[in-house]
Amino acid sequence: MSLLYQIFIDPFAQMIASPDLLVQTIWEGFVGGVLYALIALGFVLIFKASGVFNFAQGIMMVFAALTLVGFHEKGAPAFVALVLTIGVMYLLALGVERVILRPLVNQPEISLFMATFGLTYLLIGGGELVFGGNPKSMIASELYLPSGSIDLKMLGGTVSLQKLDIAAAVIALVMVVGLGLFFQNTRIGRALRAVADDHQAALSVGVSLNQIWVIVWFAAGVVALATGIMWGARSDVSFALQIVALKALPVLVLGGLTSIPGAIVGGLIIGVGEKLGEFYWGHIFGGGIESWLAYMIAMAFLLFRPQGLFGERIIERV
Amino acid sequence: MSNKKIAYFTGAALALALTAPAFTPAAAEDSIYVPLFTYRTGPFAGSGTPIADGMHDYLTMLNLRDGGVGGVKLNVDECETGYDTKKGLECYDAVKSKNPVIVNPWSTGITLSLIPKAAVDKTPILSMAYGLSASAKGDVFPWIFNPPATYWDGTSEILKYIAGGSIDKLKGKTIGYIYFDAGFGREPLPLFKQLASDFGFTMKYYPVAPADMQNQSAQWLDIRRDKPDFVVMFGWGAMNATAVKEAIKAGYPMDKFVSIWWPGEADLVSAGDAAKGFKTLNWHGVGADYPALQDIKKLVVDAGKSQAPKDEFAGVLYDRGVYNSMLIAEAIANAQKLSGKKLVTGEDVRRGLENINLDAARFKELGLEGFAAPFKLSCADHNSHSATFIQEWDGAKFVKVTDPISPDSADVQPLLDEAAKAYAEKNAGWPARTEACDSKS
Amino acid sequence: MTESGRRTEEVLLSVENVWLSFGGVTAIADVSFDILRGEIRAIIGPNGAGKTSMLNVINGFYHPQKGRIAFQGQPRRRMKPYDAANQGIARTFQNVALFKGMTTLDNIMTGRNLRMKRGFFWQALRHGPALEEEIAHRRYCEEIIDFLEIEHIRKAPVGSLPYGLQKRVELGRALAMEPVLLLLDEPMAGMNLEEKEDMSRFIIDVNRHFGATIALIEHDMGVVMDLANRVVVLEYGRKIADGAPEEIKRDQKVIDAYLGVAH
Amino acid sequence: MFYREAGQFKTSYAADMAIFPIRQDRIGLAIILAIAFIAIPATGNLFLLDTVMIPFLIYALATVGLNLLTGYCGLLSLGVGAFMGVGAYACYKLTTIFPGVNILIWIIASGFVSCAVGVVFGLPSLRIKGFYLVVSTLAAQFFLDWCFARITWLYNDNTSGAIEVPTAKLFGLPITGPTATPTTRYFIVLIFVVTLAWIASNLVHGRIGRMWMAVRDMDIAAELMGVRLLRAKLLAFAVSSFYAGVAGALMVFLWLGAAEPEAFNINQSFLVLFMTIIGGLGSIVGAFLGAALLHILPIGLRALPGAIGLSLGSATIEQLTFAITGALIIFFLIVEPRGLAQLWRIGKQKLRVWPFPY
Repeated sequence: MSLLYQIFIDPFAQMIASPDLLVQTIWEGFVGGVLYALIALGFVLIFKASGVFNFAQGIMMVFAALTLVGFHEKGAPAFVALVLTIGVMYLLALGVERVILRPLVNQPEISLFMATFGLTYLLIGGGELVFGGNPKSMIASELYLPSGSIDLKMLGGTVSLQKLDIAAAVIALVMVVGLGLFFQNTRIGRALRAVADDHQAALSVGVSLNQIWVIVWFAAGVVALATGIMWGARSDVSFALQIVALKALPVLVLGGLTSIPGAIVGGLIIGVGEKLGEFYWGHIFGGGIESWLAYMIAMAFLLFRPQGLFGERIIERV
Repeated sequence: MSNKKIAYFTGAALALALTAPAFTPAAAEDSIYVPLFTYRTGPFAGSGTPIADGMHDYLTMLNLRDGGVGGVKLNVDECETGYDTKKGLECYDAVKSKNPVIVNPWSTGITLSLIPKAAVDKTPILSMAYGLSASAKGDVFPWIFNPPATYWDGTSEILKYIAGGSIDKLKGKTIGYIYFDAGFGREPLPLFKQLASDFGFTMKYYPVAPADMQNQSAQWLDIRRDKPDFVVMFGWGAMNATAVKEAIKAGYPMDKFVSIWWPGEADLVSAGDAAKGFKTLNWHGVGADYPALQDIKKLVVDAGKSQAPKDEFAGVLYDRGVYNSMLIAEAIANAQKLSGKKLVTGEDVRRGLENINLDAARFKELGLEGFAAPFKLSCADHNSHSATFIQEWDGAKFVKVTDPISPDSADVQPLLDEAAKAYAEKNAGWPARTEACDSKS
Repeated sequence: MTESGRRTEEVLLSVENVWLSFGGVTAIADVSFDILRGEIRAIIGPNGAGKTSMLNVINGFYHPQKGRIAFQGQPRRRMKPYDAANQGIARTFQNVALFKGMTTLDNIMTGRNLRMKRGFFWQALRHGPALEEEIAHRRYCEEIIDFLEIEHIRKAPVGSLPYGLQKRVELGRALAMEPVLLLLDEPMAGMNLEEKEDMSRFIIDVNRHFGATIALIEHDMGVVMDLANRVVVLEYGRKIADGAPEEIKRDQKVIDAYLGVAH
Repeated sequence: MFYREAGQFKTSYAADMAIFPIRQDRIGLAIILAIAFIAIPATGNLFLLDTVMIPFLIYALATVGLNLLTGYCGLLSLGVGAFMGVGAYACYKLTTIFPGVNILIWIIASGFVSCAVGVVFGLPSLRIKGFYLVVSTLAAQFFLDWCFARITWLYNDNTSGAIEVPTAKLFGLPITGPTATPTTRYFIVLIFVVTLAWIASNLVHGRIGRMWMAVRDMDIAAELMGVRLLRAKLLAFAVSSFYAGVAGALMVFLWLGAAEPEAFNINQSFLVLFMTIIGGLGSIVGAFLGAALLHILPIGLRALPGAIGLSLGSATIEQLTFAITGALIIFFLIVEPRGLAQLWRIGKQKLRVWPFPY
């Protein structure tokens, strides 16, 4: 009985009792969600264009951030380092296209999936080899990222919004809009959507697959860099982040593997959902439920929409 | 095409075959083999690297300065565990054949796996202030040593500190405990429960799953809600830095935030001034103003024989590594005295450890005057339950702010005995101590 | 026209006033017809007439919103494909639906799935009863393989086989189920003349020797006229004609709707 | 050339359906078993037994299990690690509750426990397909991980939060715990693995295997041929989890000797999945090849610099190992996307027709 009370009444009582905390929780979840969404966005870009389930997206985030900090440590001014890192991500995209995609085109998707696991190992090993294993602090101030927080006196309490988190949200928004426009209004963007719909058809109208792949992997790399900077600034840049990046999977699946808005909406649902769950219900089960809640939420959604919220509907014909 | 495939395949097979002989490494005869289990990779490298450097550099210094210990070179050999139990066991099996005289697992998980093996393989295990608290009891765990203090000692010391003297002052207060949700972080839970009921304060638990080490906003929201009077932390690796940042975000007062002895400078620099007032336990000096550390600087670091970057030299965790190696060397020295042999075995070193007696004079001899409080081990007591002091982050470095605080043995000891008994019972056929005791005490 | 050996007057399957629609789109509208035990029944009609949907309804893959279906005299409500298979309804598919990763033999052996009764335990040991059973069914499948003249590709993975052969293997897989009613969805689509002749021969033999009642969808009117005892014609999901081939040939509606359009 | 089937005429279907129809294969298998049962223990090299062979066999077992699910039934799973954990914890509880009963029985029993859990988490597989299914198995992974850490009953409220292995005896010979010799433990693991691998290959060569492959290749057609999809998939989950469970129990009781929840974390699941895919989906031999490549190769790489007198920092070696392993994964996939097992087949085919190309 008391358990039922704890589960069904107490949390809501708390929400009403201290709305400021509720808002704070939702905000925290929102920001977390934005970052999940950004990782998921990288997944989607690549999956749309090359049908590759790119497991390495999480690592690309850490790798990009490490590279950035690494260059800075080696003495490059912040923005030079930024440019250099973007260059590295481009080279990475080129390499992936040459070494992995080209030889493996038209192979079973599971093999490509596996290849990205290989890429993950390669990036972890290589990254630590070059930049060392211990965590580095993100050069947030050098990149003119705001620090400190805005404390709003409201709802009989304070809600403090980290300026950094606000920046993260804004940047995420900009990237999504930017990518959206890019795919809607540029030749390459249209070509990419053509490829996404039908490889053969795209080839027949003279779209170069290889070129497209390089572009999407590069785009994914840049998204990864942005995510890495944001998350790196919130905690530190280390390969431990790769575990956080796994949270992008439920987001991705929830949104539907091929949908950019899906990635965003999914990210927000997961982010806010898991924070609320942990904060108001977690302690009932001894805390830490955040580690699996996201997956359970995603699974629950899938049971009703197996193709995800925005994924193309799967029609079974014979 | 597929002809090529076969070629590739046989090529790879050959590569495998080539590596085969590497499985059985030979042992050097004229030196004492001291393996160091370290981790400079993986999510915990941040904490592991400086410790590894400290351990490695001190022993290297001994080799360069005194030609080892008692005139015998130490064959120092690092094995990378990545803080992963399986890799740790792999390391253990790899070094076993080279008859190591001592093993430092540097992971509670690895320690737990090795504890049963130690007695069988006749290799003492030095888990310095980590591992199984109960293993402090030498009569049950003759082969395991965890000086100078157990996690339970540390916990009680933190509580005494925040209570401002004796724990009963905490009555009616609320203590938050944010911990790394693995063996290491769970170790103090029984003590907290016990003391909370004995002294009438409330505990709030905030476990941090290893997967969410760098994603703690939920825990800190809870802390904002529960408003505990103090927050105690058992964190490791990337968890510490993240916790400090989240604490700042959550506006939790730093001077009420006390940690066990594992955070290092690296965990706080990124937070900088905002982390002022953050406190941790410690039992040894920080910095390089000791003859021994000067020797390390001169002979090892400046000679480019160390992997430690300049800014990490002689930090908290680096010096802890040094302390750890100092114990190893001391144990070997004792072993040589007791056995009269130059090339000592694990058996001898076990006795050496039980006879460790580091008084102020001895520290001076070692060139570490005032580096740490004197302590001695015995056959019954493999820990010494030493007092540890509180150090505070001043925005750039840690500064000692209290005198050593002794553990609340009255409450800890019974739990310890109980736990040791329970362990022996659970592991059916746990051998009773047969090892002779030759310490004068 | 061929004189089918085993044709009887017993109604094997009856379809009465069946309606099927997806969302707004009506695939089958108020169609009724029956299939007699032992006959070869053709379902024809222009593309999108709802032929395949009709087969899917018959073997329970789709569930009609309205109407009754009775198989071997038992009326059925929503039935699962499994039950249909269990009652002896087998089929082949418009675009070959073989198990690409498996060999010809394994594909055909899958058809015996429902008739293999040995449980997990014996399967795990693969000795005694399980092995005997396996061999017994292997023997039956070998007969089918002989009959379809595909011995040479017995152990070949079907994915690599030419289209014509795949169609044959698929027929074999359906036959392995010893079907009472065999549904063939365009068995000759995309075949050249010889292949069509072979396939026609197989269909007739299946009907005669294996005694299976056959319902087939086919576009090649020549083939249909030769093989079928009776023909039902669908257009836009409605039945526009039903009867013996020569009646159908002469039926004005059909000529307009179908032949007219087709040629 | 020695590898010829010429002159080996099969006079019965039984012979033709044998799992190793070619005589040379049977001889080869005999030789491998001889090496495994006689040669390797004979070396008595502790490192070889403890660090190379025992883990390799245990991983191979888990990989065989996952291969039944992913390779044969086509269901992608990232929850193996957790199911291994279920096996381990179940075995621990059983041995501590009923210490009287022989541990080998409990190892098998714990397989069934994990089997039950596997079925529960297999249920969504009827609706959720392909990569989408990954998330439900990940849910299993993280949820179970959480249970191992949070439900203190599972580890008898140990202060250490870990499960320890008591010494158990078989005919007076210690088979678990510190006093059990590597050789003893190796033999026990070997017997488990050989038996279960044999059973697995029986399953996949019979009706059940065909049923699974049918579901994998075209589930709709399979359904229309009278395969009950949910049953087939759940059976696959059950068997696969059983194998994982036994592997997990073996891992803790005959290899690690103690374990924290971390031992069954997501990386474990990844590792086993890699082994499955690299080894080759839908091949039992592949499972062993994959496990060998991904477990033994890194050990070799780590030992290599020392062996050739190259002095590198332990960390550097570790990082190189990571990078090289990654590169090799990609390399092997490019050489043969269908995994090592496919290379194996091609190789045998070549031998069969040697010296002719076809």
